[in-house]
Amino acid sequence: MIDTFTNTVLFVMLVLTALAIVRMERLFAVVMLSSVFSLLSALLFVTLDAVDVAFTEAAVGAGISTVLMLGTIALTKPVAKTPRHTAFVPLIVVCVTGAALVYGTLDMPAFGSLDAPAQTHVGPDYLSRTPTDIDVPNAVTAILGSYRGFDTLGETAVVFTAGIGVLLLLSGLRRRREDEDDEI
Amino acid sequence: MIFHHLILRVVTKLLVGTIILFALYVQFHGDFSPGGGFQAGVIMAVAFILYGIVFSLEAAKKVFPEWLVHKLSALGVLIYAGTGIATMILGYDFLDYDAFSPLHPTHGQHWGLLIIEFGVGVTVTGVMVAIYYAFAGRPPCISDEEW
Amino acid sequence: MANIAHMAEHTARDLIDHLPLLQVMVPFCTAPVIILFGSRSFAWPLAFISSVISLIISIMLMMIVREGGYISYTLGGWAPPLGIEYRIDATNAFVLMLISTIGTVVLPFAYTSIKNEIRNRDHTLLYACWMLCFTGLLGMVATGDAFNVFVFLEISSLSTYVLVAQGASKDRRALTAAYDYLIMGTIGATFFVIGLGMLYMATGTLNLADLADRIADQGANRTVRSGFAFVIVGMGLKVAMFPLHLWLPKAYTFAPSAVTVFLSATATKAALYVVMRFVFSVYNPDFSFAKNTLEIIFLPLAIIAMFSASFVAVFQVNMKKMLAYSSIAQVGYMLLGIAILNEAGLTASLLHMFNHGFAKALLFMGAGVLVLKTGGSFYLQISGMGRKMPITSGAIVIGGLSLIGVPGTAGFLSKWLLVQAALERSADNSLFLVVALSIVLSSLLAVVYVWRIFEVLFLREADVSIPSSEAPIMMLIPMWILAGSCVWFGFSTDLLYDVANQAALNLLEGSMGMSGSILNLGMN
Amino acid sequence: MGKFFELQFLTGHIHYMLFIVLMMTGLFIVVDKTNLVKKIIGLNIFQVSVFMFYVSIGKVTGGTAPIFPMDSNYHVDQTAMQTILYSNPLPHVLILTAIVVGIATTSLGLALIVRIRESFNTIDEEDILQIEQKMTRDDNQKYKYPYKDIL
Repeated sequence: MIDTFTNTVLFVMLVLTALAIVRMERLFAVVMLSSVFSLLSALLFVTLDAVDVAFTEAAVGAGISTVLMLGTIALTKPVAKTPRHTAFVPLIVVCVTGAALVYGTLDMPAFGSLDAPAQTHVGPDYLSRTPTDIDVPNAVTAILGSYRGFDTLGETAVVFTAGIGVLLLLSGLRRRREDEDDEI
Repeated sequence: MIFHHLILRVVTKLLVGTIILFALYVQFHGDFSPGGGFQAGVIMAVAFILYGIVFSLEAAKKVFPEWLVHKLSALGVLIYAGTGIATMILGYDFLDYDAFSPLHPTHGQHWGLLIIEFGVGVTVTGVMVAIYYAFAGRPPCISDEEW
Repeated sequence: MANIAHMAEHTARDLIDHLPLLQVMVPFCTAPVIILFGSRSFAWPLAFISSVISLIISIMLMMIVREGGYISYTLGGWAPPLGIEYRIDATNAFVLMLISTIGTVVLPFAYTSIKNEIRNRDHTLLYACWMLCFTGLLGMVATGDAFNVFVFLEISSLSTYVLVAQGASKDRRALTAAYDYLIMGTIGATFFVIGLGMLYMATGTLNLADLADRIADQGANRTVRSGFAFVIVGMGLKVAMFPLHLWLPKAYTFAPSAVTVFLSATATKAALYVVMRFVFSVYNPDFSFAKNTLEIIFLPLAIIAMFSASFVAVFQVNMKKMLAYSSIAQVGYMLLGIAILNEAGLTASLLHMFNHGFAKALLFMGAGVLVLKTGGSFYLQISGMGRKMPITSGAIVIGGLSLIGVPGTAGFLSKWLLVQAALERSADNSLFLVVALSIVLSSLLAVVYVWRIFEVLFLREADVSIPSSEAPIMMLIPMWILAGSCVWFGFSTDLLYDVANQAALNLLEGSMGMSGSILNLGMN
Repeated sequence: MGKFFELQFLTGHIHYMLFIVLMMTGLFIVVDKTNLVKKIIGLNIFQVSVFMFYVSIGKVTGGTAPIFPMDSNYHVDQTAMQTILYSNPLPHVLILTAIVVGIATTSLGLALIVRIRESFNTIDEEDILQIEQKMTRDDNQKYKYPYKDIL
């Protein structure tokens, strides 16, 4: 019961934040609100039992990405213009996508149900095998590092790609001795 | 300028160490509690970013030079991939940490997790700080009042 | 005791067992190594060596799986639904070979082209980025795990955005092209993730083969259908499927020439492979839903793309932009081959992937050489260059002919097969006669826009201030390798056809070639 | 569709509907807004909502976070573990990866915005479009190709 209550309150706040972001034009406020959105979603992740995700979302969404967005605003412009076009086409795109999603929910297993395919097929194997295979208490770490370790390697590569990309776009690679730089 | 934001400066000096300590905790305690290499890397980077924001970009670059940041971001990926290559050389599948301790696979798994999480942490720290340096190194174009 | 038993059942792996993985890991590791060296003089050689190695590996893989069956490689030693699996059959071996061939052939060309278009200090980072893009494309093709596709898709996408943005040193519109691509690409990737979420919800697994089995068992419900739609739309954005192609012309026009060559020949193909995998292996097209989607949505869209994009291409005044629009049209042919839904159509689609990759890479290389010589690729700038550089232009002519599908070039084979496939279907549905006719008619449009290049290059007077000299040898060799293979595959059609046919058969079997046998590498 | 209005269906699926509302708000921001930074923020909202949807797949009513109890030797306490109901950890892992991908995309997008601002002096899509259309017109004017003497 308390779960439903917290979830509902969080949802209402999330939706309000999102709507405020749609309306606001002062980018500083928008960035702050998006940071609030991330924190609220982190709370929701906790109620959904995803503590690792909540931790990451708080560190990334409310932390790093807010810093980066503020940095970007400092380098660009603080106020957004109101779009001159009508919102007709975007609304249609959104409605069609939303309808496709709602259509998909019709055959979804109910929220939290124990007999959903996700809870009966591979998921429980991870839970039952982790203690004997890997013997770490945090099942998320076990899957992240070992069962699906290759995904995490890919994830590290994604971060690395982003780093290289930002360097290519904004600064360039630094070497230890700049005088030896092979700039011709 | 020396006395600008005096309180912030003092508090930051206290905080940076704590943040780094917390990052190390998250890094090496990830097997037991929420957290792991990525979160630790982000927290570690935040320590340097905070230092850079409060003091100056130059001060931060003195503590954590740019070339080192760039090398570290590549090194972490190689640590991770290298773990996999090591297991391959030991005759196992890529990233099969059992290779590190065939008699006690769980020990091997522990070692493997520790190393790869370290690799992730190194890359994430490096990349996040590198991104901050890259953004902060650009000349700003709106004044403080405009915010 | 359990541990000792564990020891006993483990047999040590040889290097050859790791081939599927090395295919991806060699370029993967090259990127950080390039950054660690940090020196411009190491970057290109390292990138080239690892591309050559991955080309060799892809050929070896192809040799193993070309007769059917598949290789399974478990990552982390965990059996498939639990862990991630690499599964190579003739289909992805074929695409891997295409990607690594192009990656290897383009690099010598890129050396000169990038030197000309990008400032020196960025070269190290650029080649690292290039290698990551290459890795991402190989990774998303080699893997047998749906979420792993997403991860590698993102590696390739992120690096692609950056590579496209590097054109900013010549034209600032490259930045907005990259930004638009980033927004659309991310929406696409997120759609793909939503689709996977729905599939996971309905089946509880992420392994493609397992996913296929479980969908086959339980039939398609509304969640699965919606998931299918999201996966296809998400990947469709990457493929530049007709209404979702808006990012492509700008990105290909303003990216550095070498990047355009690489992307045009590989990126859309890798995404198209994923679409094929999902359509044929994960969802059996026998499901009326998948079949209807193909025939009611894919087929008309493909035909519209073939005509409208070709039509737009005819009226371009910039060679790179014209080629970009032509790419959208050619993707239309490949989608048409999928939508025709028979063996010949699928073979044609796969062959066209290969032939178009070669021909388009060759033509974009030609554009790159002309940019190097004249400073731009507008027709007015490059007019008459054919007389000043006949050897280079000769290669462009061959590429153009292959793009049209003139007999004697590789392009003819795939278009011929496509027409045949449509005619085969017309026996039971006479609408397919119209499809066959439209393939021929839209090829006529290709004649028009390709003829325009020939006309510009050979029949016009050249700007006298440009010295008449051939392209540098580092650019000529890759161009003539591609031109040579366009002709060679046009005459000796069996080799490529057999491989593509096997790949098509694997796809039509459904379920990730489940009916084939597991090939054990170590035994060879 | 009749199912849609049944109470039991609604209580079981209301979460999904709410996630969809959030997703669509995010998507709307991306498609409708012309400010480049705002588009990225919209993308973030869209992605985070998708993440919530994913994590909700793994949620089991009455379950708890998948962190096992330990015995005194720092091994997983397998007997105590049996008595507890855990949520499915796999979606959490996937979403951890996806969050990282999200921040990587965000940082690249922001870097591009900084460069766009430096070369176009605006971060509004409609303004940029105007500038670009002018550039294209100028190009076409400058490199106008004499079509008439081809045929």
